[in-house]
Amino acid sequence: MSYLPYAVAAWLFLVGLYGVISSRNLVHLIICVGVIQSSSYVLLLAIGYRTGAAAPIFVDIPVGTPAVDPVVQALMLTDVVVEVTVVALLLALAIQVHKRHGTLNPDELRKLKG
Amino acid sequence: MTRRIRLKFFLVSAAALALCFFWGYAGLPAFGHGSSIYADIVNAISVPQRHITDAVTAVNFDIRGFDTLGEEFILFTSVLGVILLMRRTKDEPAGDHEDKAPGRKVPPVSDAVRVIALLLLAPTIVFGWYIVVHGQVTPGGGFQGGVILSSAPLLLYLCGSYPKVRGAAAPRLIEIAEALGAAGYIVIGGACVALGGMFLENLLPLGKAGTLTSGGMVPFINLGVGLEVSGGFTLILLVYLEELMEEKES
Amino acid sequence: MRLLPVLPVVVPLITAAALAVLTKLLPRAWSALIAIASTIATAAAAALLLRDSLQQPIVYWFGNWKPNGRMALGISFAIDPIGAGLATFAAVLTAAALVFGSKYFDSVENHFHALILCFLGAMCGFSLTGDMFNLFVFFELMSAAAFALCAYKTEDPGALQGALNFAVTNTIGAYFVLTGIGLLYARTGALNMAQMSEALASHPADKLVLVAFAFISCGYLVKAAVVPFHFWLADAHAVAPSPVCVLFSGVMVEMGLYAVARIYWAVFNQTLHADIASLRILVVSIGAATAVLAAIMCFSQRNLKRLLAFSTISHVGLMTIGVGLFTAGGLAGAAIYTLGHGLVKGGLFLAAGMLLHRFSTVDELDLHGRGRSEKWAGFVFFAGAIGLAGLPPSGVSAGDDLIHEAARAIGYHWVRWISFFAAIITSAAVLRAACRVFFGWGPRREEQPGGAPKTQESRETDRSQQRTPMTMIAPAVALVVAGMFLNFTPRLKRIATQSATEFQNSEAYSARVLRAAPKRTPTAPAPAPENPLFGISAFACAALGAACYLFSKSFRSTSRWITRPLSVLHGLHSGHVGDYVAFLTFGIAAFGLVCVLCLR
Amino acid sequence: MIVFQAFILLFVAAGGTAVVFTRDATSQAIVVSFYGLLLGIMFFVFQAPDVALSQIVVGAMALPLMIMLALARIRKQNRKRQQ
Repeated sequence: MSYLPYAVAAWLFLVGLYGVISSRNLVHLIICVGVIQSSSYVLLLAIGYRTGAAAPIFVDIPVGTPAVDPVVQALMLTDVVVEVTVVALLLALAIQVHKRHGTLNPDELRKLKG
Repeated sequence: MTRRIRLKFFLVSAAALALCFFWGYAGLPAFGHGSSIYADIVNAISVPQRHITDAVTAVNFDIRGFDTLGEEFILFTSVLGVILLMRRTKDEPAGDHEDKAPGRKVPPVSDAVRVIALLLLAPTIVFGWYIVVHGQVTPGGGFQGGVILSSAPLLLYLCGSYPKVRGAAAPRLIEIAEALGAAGYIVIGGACVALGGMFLENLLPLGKAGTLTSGGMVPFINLGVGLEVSGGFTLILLVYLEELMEEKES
Repeated sequence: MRLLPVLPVVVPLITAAALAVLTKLLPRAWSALIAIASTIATAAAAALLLRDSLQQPIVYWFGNWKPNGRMALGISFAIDPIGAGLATFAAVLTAAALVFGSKYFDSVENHFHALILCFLGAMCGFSLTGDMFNLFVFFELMSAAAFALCAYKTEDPGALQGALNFAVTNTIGAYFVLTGIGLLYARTGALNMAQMSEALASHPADKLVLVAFAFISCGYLVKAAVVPFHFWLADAHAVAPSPVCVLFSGVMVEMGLYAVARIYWAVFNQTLHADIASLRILVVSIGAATAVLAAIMCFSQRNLKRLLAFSTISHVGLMTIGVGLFTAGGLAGAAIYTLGHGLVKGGLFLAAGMLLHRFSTVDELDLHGRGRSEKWAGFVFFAGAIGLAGLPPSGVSAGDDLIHEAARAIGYHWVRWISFFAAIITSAAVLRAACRVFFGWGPRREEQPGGAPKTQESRETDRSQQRTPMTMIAPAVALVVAGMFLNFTPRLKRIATQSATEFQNSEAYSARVLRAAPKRTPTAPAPAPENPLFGISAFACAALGAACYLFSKSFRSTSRWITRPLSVLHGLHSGHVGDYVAFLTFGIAAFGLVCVLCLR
Repeated sequence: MIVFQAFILLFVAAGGTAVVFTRDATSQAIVVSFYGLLLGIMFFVFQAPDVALSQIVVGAMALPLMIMLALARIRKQNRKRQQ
């Protein structure tokens, strides 16, 4: 259990990369980029977790109680925003590529040969 | 290269990459036993020094507020990018809905969906603002509340037809709201300098921890961010909807 | 003083927000003027920062969260001359691009100006910040603006695919950077570069630190477009609007190199110092491979913008060699090379934009002999070719002198021949294109089967202007002339060498950021002697090569034997996003393995 | 608690693999929204409520919606192309 989260993070990264490499549809490729992003969530989460610690919300618990790492959670929040914005841009590009080329398959998009 | 060569080539380099991952992650402290002085300090000072009970919001909007400024402008830039990419260029017919499939009548919205959507509309907006405003007290904040608020026009779309959505959520107005939200963040930062502090320094009275007015300028930043995020996401969804929905309109 | 360090980032961003608000209310001319005014204000603020940081490097803590002895809590700007100089250069190039763009597009909206201003704000923040995660946030902001700007001409099918390749590869590179930052945070518990450096210095570098260094520098090298990661750049440049290409080639690509140098010297130097020799071999060999391969690809291109894009990759390879030498001379040489190359390449891209504006094509063979009426574009092309070869007064020659001196000092004598080869080939390619377009020399058809196929380039403006307006000629000529005579600026090399020495002093950097220690004036080594012979001979060979290629049929036929490898090379640049990501994975895995196995 | 954490981690890994291996884009949009929900639950279990809320709102609502709208758009363009 002590290294399972890191293994899951590495696995998600590699699976996402495989998805991007072997994709035949641009929308599928963009979602695989989202899976690669989720590997960074799992890694950051595992780095910030402390066993037996409470969430860093001191509304009902006194300030001194041991709590999880809030800095890592702030990084993950920025990460979520980055993911949504990048996927929104990539989807807009994919729609326009389909409008111009009529296909979403990277193998058929031979526009920029050479 | 052909697909097969690419997969073989990738599998070899992926194995090497997995080895790098193993080397990197093996050096990490065991799961749950990490230690960070940074985190302990932030957990210790977020309530006494800033009267903010949600330590994550304290980091996000005060201690590392400049990151969140960059993050908001990432969203602002990508909304501009989506609008720019999806704009109607010259060689496209303006209204391209006259070529919809002949004889296929678009089914009207069923009354059940319409009632539920209307019933849900008001609570969603109230809940969204609740999350935005309580950012520094309980989990949540400008970003999460903003996204919930951006789902309100969709409920309107569910229960009505598309022109109502365009009427209620005029893209032009939302674009101004979004830009004001983003600019607001910088204006607040500049105001801190005008008040004699560094950029984004929390100079306002901190109020009582756990109340809505606690945390000095953090509630104002939260409002700005909530305004921008709700405007931004509504614009993105409208841009996607707008192109799609000419058909349903007629 | 409490606001000046923030101005270069905040002024463009708030102007972009203002332009987005005034989208429909403002006539187009007004929004262009506002954007240019804001860019000039940013350039002035960055120049002021440069002047101040020359005396005493500035440290600025946001939110007044100063380090309380043990821990740096807030985000800091650690402004030193190289960072401030890069920000100033970015603002100057953006101003030139906006002046060129004002009449260039006919259907531009305020969104274009707002995006370019966000792009500028991100670049200024990227070059000034002293915080690891803040660097990543500005990297993402720069990328988001660049993706949209690259695909601005949505009616051109190539533009969208180029932008998609660009977006996917850079985004995956960014996730490697984030993984590296996660590893470093777990090990050091800090996000401030100076704090991390001191935490890492306490015990020797183990595998985690090496993998983190490999991931972060590879993520930024994807943006710097060095060999295994360079595929996206040619596609993105061939299709982006010309004013945007000026920014991509002139300064965005160099930001990736700046980030690698900043990260090594600010964070990893105190712990990786022992194995600097093997790191040097690794980075210099990557740079050399980039310079050589891209130069060959550059000579075999027909599309002018792709030709200039590959010449950018080649010159970035030379700058990577400069940075990879890990000495003050090398870094100073790379900095001056960035200025010289950015100015000359910016002028060349604007000239290509003029041709596109006038003849609605940038294909060398289509433009055969048609450029005679465009006197100014011809001047810019020839001056650019001279500048790329590195004739004595040009910035590129000053950079070359410093890099060769630094390389010779540590025994890398072969570096001189790599930059000689790259300078000749790229300059010959530009000369060949210029002679063919403006003088009509050389064959009308292309017999070389190995060459790149004809790529269709849609026009960026609808009405084909008979006369190129002055707002398009002036910035191009100004940039090229500035690049040509950069070496005349007083004490350029001495200032660069001194600020590079200071850049590389990690102990002083940590002391300055964490404990506000005053700057000790380091003794800068004597600047490198001038070596005009190198530049002149490079240009002479380039001119000879171009002339032979254009006139003697036998020269072209003798180069038949390289068509076999050349077509393989062109096959690799397939434009397929899956190939690019496969090469990206291979590059990062190889870099990581070499880092872990050879270092330590 | 540890057992639950281990389970949720394995579900996330399986979810990621499932998202990658569903080749058809429309069904993938559904799988990705479940995956977003799974990530949200994982954040909740690992004591990160702020991120859980934003992941649920984004990963389970905004992202799949954008993908579905993009796919509808592409289908519409396909129809227009066939006419």
